[in-house]
Amino acid sequence: MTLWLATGCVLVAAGLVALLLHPSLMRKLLGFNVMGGGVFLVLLAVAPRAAGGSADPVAQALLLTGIVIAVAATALGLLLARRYRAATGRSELPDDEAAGTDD
Amino acid sequence: MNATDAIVATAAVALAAAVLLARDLRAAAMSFVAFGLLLALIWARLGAADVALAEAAIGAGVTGALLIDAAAQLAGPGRRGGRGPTALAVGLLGGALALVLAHGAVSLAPSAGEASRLVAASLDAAQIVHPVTAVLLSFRAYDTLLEVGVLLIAVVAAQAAPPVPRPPLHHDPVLARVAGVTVPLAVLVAVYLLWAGATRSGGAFQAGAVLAGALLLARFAALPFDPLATRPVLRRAMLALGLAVFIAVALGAGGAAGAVLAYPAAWTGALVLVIEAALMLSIAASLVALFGVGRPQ
Amino acid sequence: MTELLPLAVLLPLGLGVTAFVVPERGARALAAPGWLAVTALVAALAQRAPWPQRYALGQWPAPLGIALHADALAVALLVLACAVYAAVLAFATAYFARGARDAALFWPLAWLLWAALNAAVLSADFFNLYVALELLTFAAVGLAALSGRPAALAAALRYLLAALVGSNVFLLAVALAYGATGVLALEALAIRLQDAPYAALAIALAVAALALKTALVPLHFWLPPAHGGASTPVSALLSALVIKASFVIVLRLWLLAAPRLDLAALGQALAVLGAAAIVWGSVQALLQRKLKMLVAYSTVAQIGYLFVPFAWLAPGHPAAALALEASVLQLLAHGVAKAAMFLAAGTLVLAAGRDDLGALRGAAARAPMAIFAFGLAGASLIGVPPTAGFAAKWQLLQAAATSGQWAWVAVLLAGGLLAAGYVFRVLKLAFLPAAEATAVPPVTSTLSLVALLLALVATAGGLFTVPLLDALRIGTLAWRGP
Amino acid sequence: MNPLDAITWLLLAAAGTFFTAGTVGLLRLPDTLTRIHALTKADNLGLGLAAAALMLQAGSWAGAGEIALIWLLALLASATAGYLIAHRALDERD
Repeated sequence: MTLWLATGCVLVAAGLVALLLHPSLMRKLLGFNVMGGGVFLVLLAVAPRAAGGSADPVAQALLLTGIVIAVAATALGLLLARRYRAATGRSELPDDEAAGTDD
Repeated sequence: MNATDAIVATAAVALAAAVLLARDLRAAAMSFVAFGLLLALIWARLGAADVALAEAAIGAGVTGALLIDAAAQLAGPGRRGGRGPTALAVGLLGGALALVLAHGAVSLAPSAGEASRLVAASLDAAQIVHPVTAVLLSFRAYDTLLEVGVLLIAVVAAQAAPPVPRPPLHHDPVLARVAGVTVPLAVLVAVYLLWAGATRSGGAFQAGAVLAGALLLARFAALPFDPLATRPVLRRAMLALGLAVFIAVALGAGGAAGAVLAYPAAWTGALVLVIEAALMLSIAASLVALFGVGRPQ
Repeated sequence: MTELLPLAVLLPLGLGVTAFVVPERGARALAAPGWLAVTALVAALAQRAPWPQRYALGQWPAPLGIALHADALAVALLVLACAVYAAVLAFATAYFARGARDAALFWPLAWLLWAALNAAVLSADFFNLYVALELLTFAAVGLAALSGRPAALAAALRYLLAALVGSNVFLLAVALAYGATGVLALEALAIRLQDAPYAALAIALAVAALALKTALVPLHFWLPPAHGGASTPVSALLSALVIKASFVIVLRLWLLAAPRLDLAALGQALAVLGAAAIVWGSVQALLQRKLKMLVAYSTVAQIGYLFVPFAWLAPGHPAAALALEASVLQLLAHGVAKAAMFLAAGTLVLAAGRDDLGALRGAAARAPMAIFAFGLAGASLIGVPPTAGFAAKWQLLQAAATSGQWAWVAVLLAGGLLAAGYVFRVLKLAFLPAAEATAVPPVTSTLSLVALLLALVATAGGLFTVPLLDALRIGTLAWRGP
Repeated sequence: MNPLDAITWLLLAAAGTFFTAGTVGLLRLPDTLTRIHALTKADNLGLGLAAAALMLQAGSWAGAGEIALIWLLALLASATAGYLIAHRALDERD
């Protein structure tokens, strides 16, 4: 389990850094998904072990819910990003937050 | 820890690096599909068969397809990486977080696992054989209900902007022939996954993702099979069906059983199947809607 | 009849589904009866003292199942939502053109957002809180993107990405807590977390994620464009309610899940950030050139008042009860006042034809009711007696005095002065004569009237502080821990 | 090691060789069309060998049949994908 925990933590950190630092919208969403995978891995690795080698059913149910929410978030983010790109030609958000409010 | 686990874990980290550092977006998206499949393998190794199925169908499959589809449109000149000092600070912060987390998580005393012990002890009372299905649709059905709400909101929210025009899809005879075989097969697999969910791994979400794949393939191949090509009101009704049925059962059956989201014992199996079938249809319709693929011309 | 608890979530959820399926005409007609139904339900629930009331969904007792938990804090937010929705739904009926695309999306998203708010404040399960927060985030992002204009899309994307960071961090906290204790129900967690190493890490991660979703300085960067750039009814919902729900979850974790942990350092940090938010947000509000951005930065500042009480929110602290009351009063006062202010500001923008402070000249003559509403709401934000805002700030001053920490008093006074600065800046412009003859079509008086009624509620609210606190019996909310 | 296991190992090793060759081809070959060769031919053969190895270990005829079915579907998918990519590549070349 230690191995999976360590792997999960590395994925969380790597995904988080990409999500925060990358200017490109799509790369931010990729970072979100990698980070999410890491969180899921941590969750399953720390969850209690059920008898018979199968994983804890509660943790499995949580992960299933998390996976569906992640795909919904990714799809929504990509659609908004594509529409933003189509409208402005940009695939990154402007640096200046105030610039975001100019019509 | 054994050697196979170590190889899989290393590969997962390497693929994550490929996803995050790939030079072009399409390569990053393709790497993500591989990353998702590797995660599915990890879930299988950890004994989480349901999660492995969902990850393969939804995490790698649907998310991967969405990413590859968007990569072409979102590629841009774009700067790479962050701005010097910020990048360094965030990078250090990320590394520190990983260390603290890993240390914290490793030093967790293994818990008694009270919730999962209760699940095992209550399966008979819940009248559901498969523990994961019992958690999803009985013990923690409320989570699932709200999660279906999340999916519906994503579909509604996605309509907030005018659709992006896409290049028209061309009719392709080879694709149409292959799709003619695989689409019915995929529908069959979806129904099987739904049915299997009652007793073993599978369920509405995995089935819905497979069904969505079938619908999209049918649309790409311009097959005459497109249940979503109907009047807007009916299309919206199909998107909302899962949540509507879930709420109706939560209140209706709950009224009979004495509590919201409880099932009358004799009806549990049938009601769970009704909810799951409605969920499968709405999940498939939602995923197709989130793809934003129009009808071929 | 504790069935009222789940119904408070399922009813607006069902209304959202209905409003999504039927055409816009039907959804619009649903607004009044839908609001009445939800409000009747909340009113019935609010009568059901003694709190807290619990409900085990599916008859599975926690920690196997998920429990809903209605205490004074939750009921306060449920009631606030009813009040704000009354104004926002009425405003929206006049604001959105019939059959317009943004209107067709506003109705379902508004109901779904209401369901999400109620779900978030009623949940007593760590993972279920995560799902409820996602519901809230998605609805809020959809509403922020409603107009479909590039600026709104950019703001919605920035909001979504920030919220997703928060979601993942929150889920990480859930994972650590579940691994340490094997349960997810908050009260069961509270018992087991005290022996768990790194329990404080799980709580701290969750609080950090929620601080991001509540836009506490320095994690506020996403808020001004999202709140300032949205359609006016949406701005009101986002600023008055959405950030309050994530704040209520902070309090919920603090009081229900972590009463036995020593979180004094974390509490101090939140309070200091709160003080920073008051100063930074107010100064930024003074520097804005657009009215709705000014109001959005004022929200950044007012969020600070929610967090300052954490300086004293520790078990056994003499000022703890006062601090809790201050937080809850501020929650209610800012909710009503900020909704009124955004509705007034949106009306003023419509009347001026563009969102620019310079265009406000002459507004007092053009839209006197809206300016009056803006002024009244502003008085509550500044903390002028007898407004609800005054009651909240007075409670906060008392907490500071009780603990003998006078530095906080200076921050509170500075915050009041700065708020007076940005409110009077707007009023001064409005009373100047109009620079040029504007050819903007007159705005329907319904909009101003709704804003004014809500502003009057904010103003009069302070007069009912004592009965309100009695009704809420916040003192009994305090710790059941050692 | 019994003979069945030995054959399984042999098949897996062969599968690994073909996958490696296919991947090297994908990375090294000059254009889309030749890369598709590497993928569809070498990888399909590799997958077939791996499937055969697993079928030996399946323990039941039904299990072996399922693996065979999966291999057939993968073949169909990769052949179609190869065709579509080639088509697109030719379109772009024009």
